[in-house]
Amino acid sequence: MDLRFTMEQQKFREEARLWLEAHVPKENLPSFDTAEGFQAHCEWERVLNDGGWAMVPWPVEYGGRGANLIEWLIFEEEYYRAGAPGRVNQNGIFLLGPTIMEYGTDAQKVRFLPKMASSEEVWAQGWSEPNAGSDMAAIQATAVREGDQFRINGQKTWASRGAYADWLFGLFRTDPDSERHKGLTFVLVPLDAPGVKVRPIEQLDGEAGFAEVFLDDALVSVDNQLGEFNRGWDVAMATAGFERGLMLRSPARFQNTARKLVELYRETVASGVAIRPALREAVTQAWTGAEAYALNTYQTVTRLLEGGKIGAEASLGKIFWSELDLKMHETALELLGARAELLPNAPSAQGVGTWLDGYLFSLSGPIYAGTNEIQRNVIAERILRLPRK
Amino acid sequence: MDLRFTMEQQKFREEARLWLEAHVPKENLPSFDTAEGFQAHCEWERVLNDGGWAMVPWPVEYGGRGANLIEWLIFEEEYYRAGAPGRVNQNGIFLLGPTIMEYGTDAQKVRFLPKMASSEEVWAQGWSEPNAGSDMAAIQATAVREGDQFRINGQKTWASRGAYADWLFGLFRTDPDSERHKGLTFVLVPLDAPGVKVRPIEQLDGEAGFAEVFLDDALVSVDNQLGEFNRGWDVAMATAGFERGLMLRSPARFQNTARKLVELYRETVASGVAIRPALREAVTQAWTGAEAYALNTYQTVTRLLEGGKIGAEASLGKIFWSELDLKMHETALELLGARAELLPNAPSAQGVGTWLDGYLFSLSGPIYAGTNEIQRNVIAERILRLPRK
Amino acid sequence: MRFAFTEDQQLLQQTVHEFLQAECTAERVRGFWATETGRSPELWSQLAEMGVTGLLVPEEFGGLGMNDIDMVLLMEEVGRAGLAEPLISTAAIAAPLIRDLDNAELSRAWLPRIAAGEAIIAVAHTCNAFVSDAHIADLILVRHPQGDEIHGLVRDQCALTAEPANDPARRIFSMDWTPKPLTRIAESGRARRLWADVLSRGALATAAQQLGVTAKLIDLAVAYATERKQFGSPIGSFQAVKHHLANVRVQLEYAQPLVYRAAHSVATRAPARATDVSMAKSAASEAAAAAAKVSLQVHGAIGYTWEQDVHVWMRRAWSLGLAWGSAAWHRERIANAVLDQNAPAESFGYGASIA
Amino acid sequence: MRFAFTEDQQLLQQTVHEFLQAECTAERVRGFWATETGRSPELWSQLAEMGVTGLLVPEEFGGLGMNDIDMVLLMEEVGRAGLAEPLISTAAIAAPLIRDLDNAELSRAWLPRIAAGEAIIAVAHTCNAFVSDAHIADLILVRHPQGDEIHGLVRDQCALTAEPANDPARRIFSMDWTPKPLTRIAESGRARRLWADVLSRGALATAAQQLGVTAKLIDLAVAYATERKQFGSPIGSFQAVKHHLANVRVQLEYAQPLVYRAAHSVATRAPARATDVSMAKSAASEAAAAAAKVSLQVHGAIGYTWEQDVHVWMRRAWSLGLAWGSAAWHRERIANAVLDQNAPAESFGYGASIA
Repeated sequence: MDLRFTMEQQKFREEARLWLEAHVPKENLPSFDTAEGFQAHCEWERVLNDGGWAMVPWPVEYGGRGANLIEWLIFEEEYYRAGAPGRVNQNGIFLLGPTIMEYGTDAQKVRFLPKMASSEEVWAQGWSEPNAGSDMAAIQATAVREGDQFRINGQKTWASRGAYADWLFGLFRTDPDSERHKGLTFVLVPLDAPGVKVRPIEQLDGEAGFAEVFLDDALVSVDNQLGEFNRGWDVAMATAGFERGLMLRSPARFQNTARKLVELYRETVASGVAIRPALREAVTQAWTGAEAYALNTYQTVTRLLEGGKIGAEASLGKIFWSELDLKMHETALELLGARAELLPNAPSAQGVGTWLDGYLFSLSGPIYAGTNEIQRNVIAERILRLPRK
Repeated sequence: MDLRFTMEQQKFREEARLWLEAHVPKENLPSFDTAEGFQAHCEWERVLNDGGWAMVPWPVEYGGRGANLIEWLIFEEEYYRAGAPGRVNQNGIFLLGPTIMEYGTDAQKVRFLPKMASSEEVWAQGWSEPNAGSDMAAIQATAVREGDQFRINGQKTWASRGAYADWLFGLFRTDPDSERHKGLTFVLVPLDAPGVKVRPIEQLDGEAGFAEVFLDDALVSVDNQLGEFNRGWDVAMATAGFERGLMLRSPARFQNTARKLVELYRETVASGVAIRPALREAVTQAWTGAEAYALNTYQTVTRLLEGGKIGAEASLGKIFWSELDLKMHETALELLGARAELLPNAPSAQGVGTWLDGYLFSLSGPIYAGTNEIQRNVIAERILRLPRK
Repeated sequence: MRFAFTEDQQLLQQTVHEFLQAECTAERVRGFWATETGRSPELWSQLAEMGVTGLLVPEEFGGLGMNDIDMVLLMEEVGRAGLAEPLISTAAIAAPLIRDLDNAELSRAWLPRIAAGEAIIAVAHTCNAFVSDAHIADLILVRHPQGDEIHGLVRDQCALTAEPANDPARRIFSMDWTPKPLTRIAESGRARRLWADVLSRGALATAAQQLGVTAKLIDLAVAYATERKQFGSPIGSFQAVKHHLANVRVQLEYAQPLVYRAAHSVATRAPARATDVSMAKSAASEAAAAAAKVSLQVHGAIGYTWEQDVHVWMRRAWSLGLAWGSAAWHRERIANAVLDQNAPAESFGYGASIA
Repeated sequence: MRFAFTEDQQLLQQTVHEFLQAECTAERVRGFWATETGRSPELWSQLAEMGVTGLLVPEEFGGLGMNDIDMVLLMEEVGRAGLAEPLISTAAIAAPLIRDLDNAELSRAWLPRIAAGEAIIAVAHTCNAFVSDAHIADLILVRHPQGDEIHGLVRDQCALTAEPANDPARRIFSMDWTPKPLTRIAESGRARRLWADVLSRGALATAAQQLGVTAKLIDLAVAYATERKQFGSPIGSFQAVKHHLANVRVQLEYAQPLVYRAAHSVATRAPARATDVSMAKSAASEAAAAAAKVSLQVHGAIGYTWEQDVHVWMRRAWSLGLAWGSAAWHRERIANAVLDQNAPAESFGYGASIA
C-alpha cells in the first residue's frame, strides 16, 4: 500500500492543472439543459477535445488520451478544482463509450467513439419507458427486424439530454413472445430518423434536459445493434454497471462539493450569523464522507488495474454517494438560512451559489440509476446473500 | 377544546400527590426481575392496594377506584413524579385485566380481578413460542378438551415475569386441523399446575424476569377459558391492542424520562464538561416528543370517553414511543460520556442513575409487543390503505 | 380537560375543505403562479364570504368573533389545498392584533374591511428575512427597528424590492422604510407584548398549514404508489415504500396535537404559549419536510415534472419551512425555555399542574 | 499510488483469522469473562508465537519489524473474534513508542519481552477516563499531568481502583500516581510528539477492531435472518430486514478505507495523520454502533439472552466506541482541523497534492 502519488502522476496532474487554468471558461456556462447552454457546453467539449483532454482514459485510437484509471481520477480532481463545466455528453462518454468498447464491433468503435469523444454527436439515454422505470425488464418498445433494418415502435421517457441530443441508446423487445429480461436487443437510434419524435419534459427547475421520445415505425439500420440479437439485457447490465459504478461518479465531484460546503460554513461563521450547532457536525461528516468515497474509489481502481472487476459493490457506492450528495446540499441550504429559497436573480441572492439547483438535482440521486431501494435489495441478496423472496 | 384541568381533576391530583409522597419507598427497590426485588415489589403493590390506588381506573367492585381515564393519566403523572416503583403485575393489571372485563364471565371477573388488583396473584405473558414471535398466528402449543379440563402441551417462551409469577395467559391451538389465526383458544394457566415447568432465561442485564414455560400434559380447568372456544385470536387481538396502546405506555413514563434527561443536561453543563452541540438539540427533541406523546394520549382518551375506539392507530403510538424512548436513552448515555459504560457499583458511577439499564430496556422497545416493522405494515395497510402484497 | 374540537368547528372545517377542494385545484394553483400578483381576488372574496378572513374579527365589526382554536383547522385546509393567499398575515395575525390594540379608530378602519375581504395586510417580522405579499397589501405592519413600537404603513410609505423564490406561490420582498410618528400604532410594553403574539400567531398558522401540506403529500404518494406498478406489483405493496410512508404518517400523528395545543395556548394566553408554538412549528416543519422528500422518492422521476402535482406541495413544504422561523430556530427557542429556563416552558403535565 | 494490501499482509491476516476463529470462540470469550483477570495467558503466548505481539518490534529485538499498515488487518481480526486481550496498548502502541524513544536501555528491557509475549503494557491517556488492563500490566505508560513528560510505572508505583463496566471483557481502572524523576522515560518536545502518536495508534487500532466487530455483527444477523422464519418465510427475505442490513453494510464499506488510509498516514508519518485517524475512528464507531443496534433488532428478543452470541459483539461495539475517543470527540477533532484550520487537514486529494 502506498497512497502517495508517483512523480509521473504528479507531473500528469501539473500538466492537467496548467492546461485547465488556461482554458476553462471564466464565467459559468448556462445549464446544458437549455438550448443556449447546450451549445455552449458542446463548444467547451470541442476545446477539451482539441487539447486532448476530452477522453482521458480512452485509447488514443478512439480519440482518447490513453491514460490509466489513476490518472483519470487525478484529471477529474483537477477538472473539478478548476471549476470546469459539466460534461454535456456524459451519457456517451461515461456510459455508452465503455459499453461500445466492450461489446461493439470494430466498425462500430470507429464509427461512434471518435465523434463521441469530440461531442460532435451527443447521446441521450433511453432506459425508461412509461411502464418501465427502475424495473427495466418491463420494457415494451419493440424492434422488428426487416431485412437490414429494425422497425421500431414504442415510447421512451426520461431520456436525459434527450431534448437536444443526436442519438439515443436503449433496449427494445425484439422477440415479441419474450418476457422480462429475455428477447431484448440493445439498439442505437439516430434521433433524426424518420418516425422519431422528441418531446421535451419540463422539470421542477423549469429546464428541459429530459425528453420523451416517441418511435412510430422508425427505421434504423441493423448495423446499429450493439451486442447480440435478443441478448441486449447483458449489454445493458454492463452499461448500468458503469452508471452506478466508477465511471459516472468521479469522487472529485463530491470532494469539490464538500470543499464548497466547508467554505460556506467558514463564510457563514465569519459573517457572524448564528449557526445551528449540529451543522458543524454535518459539515464535518460531509467532509469525512467525501474522503471515504474518494478512498474507496482509489481502492476499487487499484483492484481494477490489477485485473479485478466491479460487481454488486457498485450498489454500495450508489447508496453512499447519493445520500452524501443529498445531505451536503441539505446542510448548505440550512447554512444559507433565509437566502436558501431565493432564485439566483433575486437581489438578495448574493452568495447563494448553485446550492438550490444542486439540491434539486441531488434529490434525484436516490431515484435515478436504479432507486436506492433496489440497490439495497441487490446488496442484501448478492453481497450479504440473504434469501430472495 | 379545553386543555385545562377542572377543579375536581386538580383535587384528585393533589390527593394522589399527598398519598404518594407519604407512602412511596424512599429507596429504590431492587429490580423486580430478581427474586428479592419481586418480593419487594409485591409488598409495594399491597401498600398501593391498601391505599386504594392499585387499580385507579378499574370499577370499585373489582378492587379499583372507579376513576375515569383522565384521572388515570393524572394519577400516572403523579406516580412517576413521585418516583414510585415499577408495576410488577403490569401484565395483569394493564393487559389481562381489561381483557377479562371485556370477555370474561361474571365468575371469572370475581375470581381473577380482585386478586390481580392486590397483586396476590401476579401474571406472566405467554404470547411467544420458539417459532412464534412477532408472528403470533404460528402458535403450536395445543390444548385438548377432555371433559371439564384442557390437556395442554407445548412451550411458551419470553414469558415476561414468568420466573416468579403465579399465572400465565396465552393462546393454545384447540383445533388440531386449524391453521394460523383459526382454532386457537385463550386460556389462563396456573403455573403451579402439574405438568408445568418454568425455566428462567438469563438476559443481557444478568437478570431473569423472562422465562420459558414447558407444558407437558398440564391439566387446566375449562373454567379458565377466556372468551369463546376456538375464537381466542379475537380475544388476544384485544389484549395486544391494550399492550400496544394506551394501557401499557402511560405518557408520564416518557415525560418523566424527558425530565430526567433535561436535568442530566443541566448538570452536565453545570459541571463544565464540554457537550457535543448536537446533544442540546437532541434533548430538546426528546422533550418535544414526550409532550407530543402526552398530548396525543389526552386526545385519544377524550375520544374514548366520548365513545370512540382505538384501532390501528395504536401502531402509530408504538413506533413513536419506542423510538422516543430509545433516543432519549442514547442521548443520556452520550451526555454521561465515559461514565456511561459503568455498572452502578463502580466507584466512579455517581450520577449515572439507571440510564444504562434503561437503555438496555429501551433497545427492546422496537422489538416487543410486535416489532416496529410489523407496526409499519399495519399503518401502511390499515391506515394509509396501501395494497397488501 | 377535553382535547377535541367541537362539532361546529368540524363543520366549518368541512365546509372550507369542500370549497377549497372544488375551487382551489392544483391546476388553478399553477394558474396563479403565472399571474403578476400570484393571487386570486376571486378566491379571496369567496373566503371572506365564508367568514374565513374575518374569523377572528369581533362580531361588532362584521366578523365571526371566533378564536385561534377555530382558526387552526381552517389553516390546515388551506395547506392541504396549497392555497398561498395572505390569510396568515391578514386573518390569523393582523385581525387579532388590531382587535387587541383596542383602538376604536383603527378597529373601525380595518376590521370591517378585513371581514369583508376588502383589505389585505402584510406583516414584516424579523424572524422572516423578507415580507410576504407586501405588493398587494393595503397595510403593512412592522416593528420599529430600535424600539417597542408597532407601525402601520401603506405602500407608498415604504420601498419594496421583489425577491424571486423557488416556490412560485411565494411573493416576498425586501423592504426599506423610515419610522415616523404618523405611522405609529402602538408603543412600549403593550407593543412588545402584542408583537410577541404576532410571532406566535404567524408560526402557529404556518404550522397548521404544514399539517395540511403533509397530509396532502402523503395522500399523493399513496395514490401514486397504489396505481404505479413495478416488477408486476403496485410499488405501494413493497415494504420499503410502506415503511417510509408509515414513518411520515407517524410524524404527522404527533405533530398534530402539538399544533392544536399551541392554538389552545395562544387562544387562552397560556404563559408558555411561545414555547408551545415553537414545538408546534418545529414538529410540523419536520413532518412536512420529511413528507416532501418521501413523496418525491415514491413518485420517482415523474415527481420532477411540471404536470405532476407533487411538486406544488413540495414547494409549499419548503417555503413554509422557512416562514415564521425554521425548525432549527424554533428548537433553539424551546431549548432556551426548557433547558436554560429563560422562558416559561410548561403549560401541561405535572410540572405545570400544581403551582 | 496503490491502495491495496500485499499478498504477504493478506496471508498473515488469514493465518491470524484461522487461529482466532478456531481458538477464540464466543464460548471461550464468555469463559474469560468469569475469570478474575478476564484474560488468557495461553492465548497471549500463542499470539506472541505467531508474531502478533511483536509485529512492530524491530527484528533486532526479536520482533517482525513491520509497521502500522501490517497491524491494521490483524486488529480487524481481533475485533471479529471479540478478543479483548491488551494488544492495542502493548503491541500497537507501546512497542512502537518504545522503539521510537530510541533509548537502548529501555528497548533492551522491554521490546524482547513484548515480542516474546512476556510483558503486558497498559497506557493511560486522557482521552480515556479509565486505564484498561492496568491490573495485569508489567508497565503502565502515562503522561505527566502538568508537563511534556512520559512516565513508565510498575504496578506498585500507582494505586488502581477497579471500575466494573457493562462489557465484562472490559477491565478498566481509575489510577492515582505521583510523578517522580525515576519513572520519567521521555520529556519535552519529543515526549509531546510521541504522545500524540500514542493517541493516533490507540484510536487507529480500536477503529480497526471496530471494523471486525461490525462485520461479525452483520454476519450473525445474516445467519439468524436466513434461518429464522416468520409468516412462513425467513425473516431475511423481508425488505425491511434487508434494507437495514444493507445500510450497515454500506457504512462498513466506507469506514474501511478510512481506517486503512489512517494506518498508512500513521506509518508514513503524514502531516495530517491525527485528522485521518479521527475520520477512521468516528466512521468505524458509527458503523459498529449501527451494526449492534440493527443486529439486535434482527435477532429480536432472543438477542437478549445470555446464550446468544450477538450480545458478546454488541458489548464490544459499545465499549470500543468509548475507548480512545468517542465518535463525537473525534468529529470535533476533524472539525478543528478542517473547519477551523487549526491542524493539518488533508493528506489526500487535490488540496494536498501540489503544495
